[in-house]
Amino acid sequence: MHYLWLIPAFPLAGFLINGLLGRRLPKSIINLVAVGSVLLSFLWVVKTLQALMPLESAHIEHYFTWISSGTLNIPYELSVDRLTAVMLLVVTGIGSLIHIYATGYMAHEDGYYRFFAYLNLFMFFMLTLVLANNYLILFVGWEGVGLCSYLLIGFYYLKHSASTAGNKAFIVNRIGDFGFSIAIFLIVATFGTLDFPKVFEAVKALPVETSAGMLTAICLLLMVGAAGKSAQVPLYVWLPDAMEGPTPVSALIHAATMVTAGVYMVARSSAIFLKSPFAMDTVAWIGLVTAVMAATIGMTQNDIKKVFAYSTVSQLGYMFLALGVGAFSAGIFHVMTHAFFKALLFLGAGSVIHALSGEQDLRHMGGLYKKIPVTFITLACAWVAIAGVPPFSGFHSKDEILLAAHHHAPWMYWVGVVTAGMTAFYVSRAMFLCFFGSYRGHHHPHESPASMTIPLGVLALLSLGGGYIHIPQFLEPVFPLAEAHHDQSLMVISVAAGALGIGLAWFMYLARPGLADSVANAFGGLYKLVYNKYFVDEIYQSTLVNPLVAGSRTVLWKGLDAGLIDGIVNGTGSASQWVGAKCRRLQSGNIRTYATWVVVGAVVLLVSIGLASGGAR
Amino acid sequence: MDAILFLIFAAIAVACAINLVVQKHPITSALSLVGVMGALAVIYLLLGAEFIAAAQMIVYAGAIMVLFVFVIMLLNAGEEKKPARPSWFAKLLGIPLTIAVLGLLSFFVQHGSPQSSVTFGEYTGTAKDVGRALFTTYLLPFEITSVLILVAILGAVVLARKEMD
Amino acid sequence: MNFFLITLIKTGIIAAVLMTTLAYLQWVERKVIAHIQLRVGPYRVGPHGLLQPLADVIKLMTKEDLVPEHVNKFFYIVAPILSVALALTSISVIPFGPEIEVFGVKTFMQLTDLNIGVLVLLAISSVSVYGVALAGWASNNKYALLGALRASAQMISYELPLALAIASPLLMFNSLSLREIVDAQAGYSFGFIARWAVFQGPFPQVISFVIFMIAAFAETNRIPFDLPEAENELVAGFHTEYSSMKFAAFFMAEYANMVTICSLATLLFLGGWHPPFPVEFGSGYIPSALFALAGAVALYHSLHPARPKDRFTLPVFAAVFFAIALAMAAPVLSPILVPLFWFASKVGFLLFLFIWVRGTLPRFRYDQLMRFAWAFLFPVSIVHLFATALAVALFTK
Amino acid sequence: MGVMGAVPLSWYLMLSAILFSLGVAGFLMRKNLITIFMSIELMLNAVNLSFVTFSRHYKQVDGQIFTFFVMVVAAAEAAVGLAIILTVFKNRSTLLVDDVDSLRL
Repeated sequence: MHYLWLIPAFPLAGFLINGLLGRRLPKSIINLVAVGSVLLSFLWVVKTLQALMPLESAHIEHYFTWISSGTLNIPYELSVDRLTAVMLLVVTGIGSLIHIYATGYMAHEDGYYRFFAYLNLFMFFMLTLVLANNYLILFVGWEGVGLCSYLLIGFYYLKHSASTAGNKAFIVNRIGDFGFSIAIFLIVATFGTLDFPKVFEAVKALPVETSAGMLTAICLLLMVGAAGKSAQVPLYVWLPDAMEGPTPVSALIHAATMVTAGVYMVARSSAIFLKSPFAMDTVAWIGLVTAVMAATIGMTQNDIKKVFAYSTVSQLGYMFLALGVGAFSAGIFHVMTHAFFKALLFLGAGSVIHALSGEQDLRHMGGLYKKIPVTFITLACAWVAIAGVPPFSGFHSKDEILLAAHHHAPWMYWVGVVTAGMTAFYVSRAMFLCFFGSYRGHHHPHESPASMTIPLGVLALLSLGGGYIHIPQFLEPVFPLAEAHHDQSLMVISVAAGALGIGLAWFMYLARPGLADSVANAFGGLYKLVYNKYFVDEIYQSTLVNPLVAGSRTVLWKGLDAGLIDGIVNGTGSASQWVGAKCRRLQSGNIRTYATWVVVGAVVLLVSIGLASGGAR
Repeated sequence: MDAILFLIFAAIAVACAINLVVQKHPITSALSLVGVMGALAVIYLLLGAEFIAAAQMIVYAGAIMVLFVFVIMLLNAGEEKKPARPSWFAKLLGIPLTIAVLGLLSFFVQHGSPQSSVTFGEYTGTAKDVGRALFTTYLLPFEITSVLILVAILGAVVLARKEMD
Repeated sequence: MNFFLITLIKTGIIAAVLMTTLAYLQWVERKVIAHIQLRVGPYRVGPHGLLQPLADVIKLMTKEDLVPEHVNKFFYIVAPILSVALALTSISVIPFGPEIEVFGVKTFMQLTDLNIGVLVLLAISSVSVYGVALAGWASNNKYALLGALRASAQMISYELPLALAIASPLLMFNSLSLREIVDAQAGYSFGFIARWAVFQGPFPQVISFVIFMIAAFAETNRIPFDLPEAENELVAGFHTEYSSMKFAAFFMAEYANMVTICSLATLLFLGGWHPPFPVEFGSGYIPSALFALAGAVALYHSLHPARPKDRFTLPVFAAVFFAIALAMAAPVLSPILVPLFWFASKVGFLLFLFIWVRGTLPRFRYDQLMRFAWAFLFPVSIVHLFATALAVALFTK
Repeated sequence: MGVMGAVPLSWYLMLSAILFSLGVAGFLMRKNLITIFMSIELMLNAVNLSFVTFSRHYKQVDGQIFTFFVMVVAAAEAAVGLAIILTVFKNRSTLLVDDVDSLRL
């Protein structure tokens, strides 16, 4: 027993304290509770992992039987294996950093305690999700983080755009969760259990040819869920809008942790996926498409957070590509490094926005590197990391993925390389527009407080050196390592792509300012298309949302509800009225009449008894 | 001897009961009911239920019926008058229903009753037996009845209070 | 048939004795009250008015028995009969002495020994309300009705403390048969303290005895609880409209009830016919000694020159007393008479108490009476009952 | 005492039946609230009689216990019922059930 349950318990306690009493507590206490709880769980994670190392096989703790119905028996179990360990460290570590950052960032917001209560609640659910030892508990965490993301996106619930963005995120996630839940049902139906070890054992035992169909179905449905949660085509639309939330939220939930839940889930289910090549290909395809699409969009956006949001989407696409080509460990590796530099990017962006007191548009920035040097330096680390400049973290993980892709199918590698170039381009673009050139804004920038810059520093170090925490070896007991033939040429090519992207950005936005616009004009139609995100939202609106709304209005509301259900209700009412009108004749109000009725009843009873007992012997 | 006693007191009981029904004046009915109860008490004695016999006298004749007599005196209820809207239904079915009940019951008694007979003094359910049964087997019902009584007292008090003002 | 014969004889004896007692009880009452009020009381009819009861009986019998116009005839006549009948019935279960042997026939000094005697007494006393209530109602007279309502309400109210007070000794002796109860009080603790209920451990029944006596006063509608007959507010209460024998019936009923209730008290609390101290200390000689003393006193007074009238009567009394003393001492009769004496003396003392109280205490107000019953006597008796039950449960094997 | 010594059980039951029917008769034919109430009590008594009879037949005390409970309930019932009757009389100054019919439509 290592009291795994304490890990999620700490944030839960924090949530309860802040949520229930926060209104009355002073900010210092709220900070203490919020940050302290997450730090505690981080420390507990570290301690537990030290105690458990080397974690060759999963360590499972059984607490109680949650559901026991017939043959289906769902225990409340938490488990830790190396995969979980990585996720735990990432979630709690980055989580605590971002909490610290948030204390500075949110300092002047109202609803302070509410914010941290939600944040702690999110941590609780995320940790439950990661620690779960069966699909149901994982699903609980899954839904929980969805809820928190909804709450936090809509944190500024007075802003209409914020609340609609929250709803959008929630509804789109519903679609994914729908698929996920059906997948769970199918798993129960096929394997009669939801515990990971049992399920995976059973899968290994299954003969491929007979059960391929069912397994593929399960995998695809799981992938639907993952696509919803991890913002993959076609369900990625909610993530960019989710940037309405406070920046720490974007960093924690929509960059570092929650959106990787899908990746984690698929990796966790690798045993099943490996049985279904078709599903694997689908995953890879989805990942690739998402990566390219989001990258292209990212190149044209002007809102700094939007840029990073699309970059997140495309990076997630990368991860799914990795999963799809069977390099699960590489995918998780990228999850970690991406968590580092993307969190850093967002926090940095947050710091910039903070410095410009709310300005998010790149066109109103520039030349900030001397005004807010710390932010600049830290962001620069993230930049090089994501652009895949060796030897920084992004380079390693991306390289792993691309290698695996090439080994799977060379053309995927090439697409990946192009995407890498685009990635480098848009990040550099954002950096140049933001920090170099002349200041185009009208606020008076000021450096952020230490509570914000210190986490930036830590994350900067991580994103620089994170690549040397070589996850694939570490994950070997979980995912058998694909034979790694390090092809120098491939590596060089990808690096070159990255360099090219940076260079292009430099040329377009620093060397020849104004060139960008002319390019945009040159490819007017294409630019419009990309700038408007391929009109995906509009297409969804017209093809899905409007028909649905109209249908509900006419058929469900007017037809079913008003017509049928109300009809039944009113019908019951009037029918009983009619019956009553007939029966009230009996209600003569005369006691002796009632008495007579009583005696009549008694006589009838006696007679029937007499008949029943057949004249009583 | 038993038979004679039984017949005497059964006759008294029936006579009093008939008197109860036919007499027009409530207090007469009340006292004939007391008579029924007295006769029944003696019959209980014949059946060897001495405690119940005493309880019959104390509770029924001594308490409940006194209450009735009080109320009758208090309301100074006189002879029955003709009601404004008599229940034709009851008038119509009263006698036939009564006869039906009597017939059915006697039918059951004739065919259904066990063929045993009672001789005085060969068995007595003494107060000890009753008490033992009451406080062991039937303890819970006993306690519940005590609660019932309490509630009844409250109800009576409330109603009477309302009646006062 | 033997059984019937004996019962018949017993009934005859008891009836005769009881009637005389009732008649003379009234004479005693008048005498005692008179002496309390420093009067002489009845003195004319016979020596010391000894024949007064006889005269009264004759008067009541010969008086015109009028039935008012407006009364409900049937109940008007039934009521007194009912009350006196019930009052006399209750005597039948009361034992006066131990088992005796007369002419080789062993029998109890008691009409019937029911093993639910106490319950029967309670039942009768609870039914005897009807006599009063009916009388009042049938008289069709507002004073009578009010008196009747008061009387019955009061009797019902005081029945609870009475019953609860009775329950305590029953708990101690765990029996309902009066005879067994008395037997349970035989003997002496430490050799000299009589094991009467009022003295007997584990829980001497003094309190319940007091409660019982108070309730008894109320039950019999005696002063200080005689509101039904509060002449200054309702003339004569429920028997306002009655005269001659019917009136006498109510009177007899009242006295009979007094006797019954006093004997009940004696049996339950004062050890029935058991002497207050053991025979070893010569309790057997007390009766004859007393009567001898009485005779001596009578003789002495007869020699007193200032009382010429008594010169003949008192010696007669003396002779009677001496005769009784001899009878008490006689070995044949003493086993019968001595217990009887003790029983009679205890009952007599209680009756004297009744009369005494009547001579001295004022009357309650009606609401006080009721509040006393419900708000004080009832709770006290319940608590006492619990205490007794606890003591019995703890100290008796 | 000889032939007449034993009384057949059915006699007691018959008596109970007769009393019950008389109660029913009063229940149906009398118009005075109090009398009707008393008829109900009569029926209760009849039932008690059969209870006691059967307890005698099975030589078990349970039937008497039931009778006891019936008495208790009857006492409670009488207390409340009579209070109700008093209130009814206060409000309508009549005891005739047929005239207490304001629930009539």
